[in-house]
Amino acid sequence: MDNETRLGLYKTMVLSRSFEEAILRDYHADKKPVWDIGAGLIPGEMHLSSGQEPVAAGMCAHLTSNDAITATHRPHHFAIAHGMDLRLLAAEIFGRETGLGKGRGGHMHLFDPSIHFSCSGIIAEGYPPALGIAFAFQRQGKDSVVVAVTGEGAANQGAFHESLNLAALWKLPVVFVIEDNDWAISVPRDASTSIRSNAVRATSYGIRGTRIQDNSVEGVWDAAKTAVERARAGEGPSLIEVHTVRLWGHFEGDAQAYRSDLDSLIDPIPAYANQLESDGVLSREMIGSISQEAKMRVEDAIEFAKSSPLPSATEVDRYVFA
Amino acid sequence: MDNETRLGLYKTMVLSRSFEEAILRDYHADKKPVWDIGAGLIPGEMHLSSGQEPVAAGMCAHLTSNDAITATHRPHHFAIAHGMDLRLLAAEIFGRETGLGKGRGGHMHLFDPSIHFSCSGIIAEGYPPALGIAFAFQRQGKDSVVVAVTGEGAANQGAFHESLNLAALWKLPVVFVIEDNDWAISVPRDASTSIRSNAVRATSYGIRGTRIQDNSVEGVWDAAKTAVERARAGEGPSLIEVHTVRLWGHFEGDAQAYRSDLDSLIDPIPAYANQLESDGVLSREMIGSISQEAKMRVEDAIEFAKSSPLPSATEVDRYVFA
Amino acid sequence: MVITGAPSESVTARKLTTAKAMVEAISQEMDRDPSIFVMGEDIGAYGGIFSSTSGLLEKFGPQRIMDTPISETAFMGLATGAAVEGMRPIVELMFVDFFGVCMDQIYNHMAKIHYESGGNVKVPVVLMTAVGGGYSDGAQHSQCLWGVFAHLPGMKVVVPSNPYDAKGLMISAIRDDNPVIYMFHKGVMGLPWMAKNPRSLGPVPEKPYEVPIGRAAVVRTGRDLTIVTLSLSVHHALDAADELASQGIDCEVIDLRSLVPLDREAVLESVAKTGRLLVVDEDYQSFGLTGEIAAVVAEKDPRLLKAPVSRLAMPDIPIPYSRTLEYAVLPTAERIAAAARLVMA
Amino acid sequence: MVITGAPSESVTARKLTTAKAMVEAISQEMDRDPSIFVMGEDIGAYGGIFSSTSGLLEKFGPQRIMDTPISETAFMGLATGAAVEGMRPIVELMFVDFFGVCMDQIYNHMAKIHYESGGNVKVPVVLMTAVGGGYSDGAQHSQCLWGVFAHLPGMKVVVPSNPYDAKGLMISAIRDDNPVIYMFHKGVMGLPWMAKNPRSLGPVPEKPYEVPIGRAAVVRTGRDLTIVTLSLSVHHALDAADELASQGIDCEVIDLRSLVPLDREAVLESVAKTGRLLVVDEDYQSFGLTGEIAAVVAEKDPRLLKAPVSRLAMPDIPIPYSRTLEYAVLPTAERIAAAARLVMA
Ligand SMILES: Cc1ncc(C[n+]2csc(CCOP(=O)(O)OP(=O)(O)O)c2C)c(N)n1
Ligand SMILES: Cc1ncc(C[n+]2csc(CCOP(=O)(O)OP(=O)(O)O)c2C)c(N)n1
Ligand SMILES: [Mg+2]
Ligand SMILES: [Mg+2]
Repeated sequence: MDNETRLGLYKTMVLSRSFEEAILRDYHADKKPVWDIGAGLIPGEMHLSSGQEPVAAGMCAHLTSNDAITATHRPHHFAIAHGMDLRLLAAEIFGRETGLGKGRGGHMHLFDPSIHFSCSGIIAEGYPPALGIAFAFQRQGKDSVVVAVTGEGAANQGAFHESLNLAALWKLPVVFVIEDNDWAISVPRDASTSIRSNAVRATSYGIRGTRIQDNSVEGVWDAAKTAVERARAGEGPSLIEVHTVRLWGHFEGDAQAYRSDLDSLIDPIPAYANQLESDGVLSREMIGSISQEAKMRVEDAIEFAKSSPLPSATEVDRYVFA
Repeated sequence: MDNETRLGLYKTMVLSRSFEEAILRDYHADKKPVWDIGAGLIPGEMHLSSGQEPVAAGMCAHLTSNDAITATHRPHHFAIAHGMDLRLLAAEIFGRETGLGKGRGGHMHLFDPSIHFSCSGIIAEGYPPALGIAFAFQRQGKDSVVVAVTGEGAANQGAFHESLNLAALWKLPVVFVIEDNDWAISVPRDASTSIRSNAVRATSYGIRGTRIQDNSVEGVWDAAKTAVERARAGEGPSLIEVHTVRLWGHFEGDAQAYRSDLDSLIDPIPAYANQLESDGVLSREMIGSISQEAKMRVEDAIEFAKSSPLPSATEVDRYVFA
Repeated sequence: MVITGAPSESVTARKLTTAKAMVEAISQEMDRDPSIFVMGEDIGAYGGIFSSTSGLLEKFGPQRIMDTPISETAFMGLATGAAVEGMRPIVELMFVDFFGVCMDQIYNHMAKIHYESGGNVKVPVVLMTAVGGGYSDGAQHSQCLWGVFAHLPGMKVVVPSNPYDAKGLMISAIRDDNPVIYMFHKGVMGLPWMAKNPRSLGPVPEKPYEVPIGRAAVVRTGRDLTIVTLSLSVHHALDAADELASQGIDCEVIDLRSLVPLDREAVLESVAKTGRLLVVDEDYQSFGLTGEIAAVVAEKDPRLLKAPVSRLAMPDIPIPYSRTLEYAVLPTAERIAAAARLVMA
Repeated sequence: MVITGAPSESVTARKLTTAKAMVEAISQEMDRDPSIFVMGEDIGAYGGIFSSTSGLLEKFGPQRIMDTPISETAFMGLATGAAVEGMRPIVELMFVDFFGVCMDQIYNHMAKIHYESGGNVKVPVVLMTAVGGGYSDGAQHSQCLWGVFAHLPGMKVVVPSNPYDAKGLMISAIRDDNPVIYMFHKGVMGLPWMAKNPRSLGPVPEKPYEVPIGRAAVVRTGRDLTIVTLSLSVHHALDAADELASQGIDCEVIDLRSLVPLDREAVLESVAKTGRLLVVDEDYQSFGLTGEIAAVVAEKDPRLLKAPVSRLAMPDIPIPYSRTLEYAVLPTAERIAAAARLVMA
């Protein structure tokens, strides 16, 4: 793996983290003194992906904007790694008319046709539409692929099973990705899943299953390379599970009283920085400047969002029907 | 396996077949000259199980009326093998007030609490209630088990996946049975299922999976013995797939134009009779008298049904709420 | 409001069953637009359990006419995803009764993506599905359920009652850029193996044509009483109207044809004339179509009504299997006529 | 019709939030009946995302308070099967919006088995679920959807608006031998992290008691206009009524509390008195509750109405995320007052 690629992975992760740190700040900024989920410039549920950046960065490094992503209720890292315009993303999160969905969607419902990106707040229900996107790519003679994401909790939902079977049966160009962050809200993996590795479940569909055990962005990158190449070559779907980490709460406001693993969490971004530093790919200065540049882009996007107009109440019934 | 058991299996299969032959006769008897699905003494869809008797006979030989069955839209063989009163069964099929459901259910909705039997016309949706029955048995300190049945087509429905995972996770006393009769209406197995054997799918849940390749009632009996014993002993669920045969149409009236395998079908009942005969367990005379006795019981049930009163139209709204 | 359901006999002599009219619509549109494909259970070699796709596999081959596994969630989602990427899927849910295994894909995804995306994504899916009872198929295979789909936003809902509308509404549905649920009653399909109303065979022009979505048809004009209904019940209502005419009661019968959008004007115009309203529905009574139609009048002007509104619908009970029971709750012509006489009394 | 939602302050001084009242009901019933258990996502250690089960795990342990995988179809079915075998499950669907992934188990099984079995099988399940919006949770997490459940037969549907009813209806639901859907609005729970109506904290007797299912409550008496509503909207209606009173409009406010059975008498009695009807609903407008209530009057006697019926409901659009848009469609007190003034005009 060349240095440029490694640097790219790092930058993607940093950008994603910077974005979420800014959202985190602004999400909580105006909910005090009595914290109210519906108040402030960013109301509603907020599921942040910090800790899971290696999955998105590693996967999306193999994609272009002609490839598609179907993401989850926790979509930012994939949106950013896949190249979503930060301004449009931020504006949607702030509920503005300039957002991707003109403020109608919100952070769980991001649709960006320019990069074939979508997500859904319903567990595992992003998988089935991925089949159709892949089907269309196939019929249109494109070599594009779809990366379909869920969490490990979602892998026990019926849609998971139906989607893997149909994708395998019709040899659709989909890479199914499971982000195993050990938790589905407060329910630990071993209270939801009867086996240790969801990669095993690939067997049920006659496809390849891989588990990356250590939240390593390079491990993801490797597995993704094979899976994406196979899908592009018409060899059908694969399944990749990544053991990753949810650094923060399930959603903002989650006190995480149920969680005993908080002391042992490893943040993958500084860890990767250390690795790249000791490999001579990154210097302290570069770490600073990458972070700086990310922050500038992020703040520009946040600024754009905040200064954008809110949707007009009189237009609330636009876009119900095309 | 002792002779008595083998004879028992044979008798169960014959009784089931006799019953369905009588239903077949009466179902079509008064739909002519213009065949109308809604007409006649038995209207509505009619899914017959002939050819699949080995699955039910082999499984139910290990059960008592304290054990439960959740069956499918094709339920007769399991109902009969599990000991359902033929009169109440027939009366329900004829839509009479004396039927199991007082004429309100019909042949896809047979509920017999005395033998913990139920079924459903929705594909794979008999699996989830099976979990609850097993759960209740477990919590009530009983050693009863549940046999939950679907077809191979149903094994691609989400409910299948969710149910197996939850049963495995909570170690519920369920034996999941898949009747692989090669067809889901007109869709052949290889057009619906991405792998050859659904027994493989047991791996996804860390449970035992077995496939019986040859519609052998004794093969089913063997596999069932282990699975039922394990479930009773608190060792959790198992999966058994049986490669069986649908001798007739998906439902009555199905012309089966899509089907090219009609010439090669093997009827398991005469085949087993031959085997038992050559093993000296059955004689020609016994074959005759077993068939005779079955027919008598069946005709008694049909007679009971036909002479029973229809439900009263004024009572149509009884039993909506308890 | 359009005072015609079908063209006059002189325009076209050719008669088709509703099923054949649907198939013809799909076939002609598929000829025109290669992005259309059809998907569902037993819609290939079998031709659809209720003949909604007969012959299409032979004509278009397995690349465009695809049998699916029994995985409704997966293939409903497949339809949505393919539509988002520019294709125009027609997907069959074999019986509407099965919506419960895939409803999330329908109402939370297919129906909402356009809005959530601020209009940036279109989802042109036709979801066709068989509805209705009358042949003892029991509580899980006899429902209409259009009230549920019409209650939830983002989907158009069309319900043809005859071959002419079946073709025209199918063509409109396919050309529509929105998800359209197309609900066909088994009893109007003209199937050779099910008792059928004579009007399930009717004149259908050969050329493609649209029947606009959202416009009711006055299928019989009358002075005394407005009967608002749809689907198979249209025929029962017309039969009842014939009988009532001989008893001096002159009924106007409105075939809604579409629930979303709902042609409220057509209802109001008719009730303004007759002053009496009977709503007939094979779907469950409460919290459904009959209530909505009553409300349309009550919120416009209750003084339009010379008599209380009457509702004849499937009562709120699971649909019983036994014919005696099922026909005690179905809105038959006799029960419609009886209800109409009560309104006039 | 019962002219009281809660007991007078003298009877009980103790105040609980709605969430705590629900938990107390469950806890007291679990003490009484060992066959009751609770199951759902994050209902154990987390105590329910909306605090509907707080503290139950600590009290009853993991054998009776069970977190499930995210497998709604499996565990809804588990509830049904366990109920059939004599247990009394309480199962939580975290948000009602998720019904689409498990609806078949609910409406084709839980709801129909009793009827299909000719009354031989009972299915005493309580299905509790959070509903409603107002905090920018978007189109997939803000719906009420009770119209769908009330439309489909075989399930009772209760919708408490305050702590007193929440406890009493929960106890009635648990003791009922039928499946009961218990829909609690997030905004009435009295959660510390969400803006709350002051009435989400209210007097609740300590002893177990039942509030009968199927009986509406007149929560404010008035002469001029009947406002029929339920759930959080009751509070908005009461707030609007206070404002309207100062403008000389005297509103009667009916809290339906239960949709199945529906207390039609309570509606008719009130409208017979006031002659004017405004129906307020946070569920989608068409083919739902507002239509049903209008129909109740229109089919009884439209001459009861001195003015057209008015409906104020969530319009038929997916629920928008942005607060500006969401509050343009929610039935707030201001919008209720405006609608009421229009009816009186
Ligand atoms: C069908 C459905 N059930 C439940 C939920 C509520 N819910 C939202 S996120 C979540 C946990 C998801 O866990 P996992 O799939 O592991 O993803 P993670 O949140 O860990 O990224 C749950 C239960 C939902 N959105 N959809
Ligand atoms: C959820 C659902 N989808 C579709 C159907 C229609 N249907 C009834 S039986 C059947 C085929 C079932 O095939 P299989 O599971 O193999 O059982 P078999 O009929 O072969 O016994 C189908 C598609 C249904 N009843 N339920
Ligand atoms: Mg997780
Ligand atoms: Mg089969």
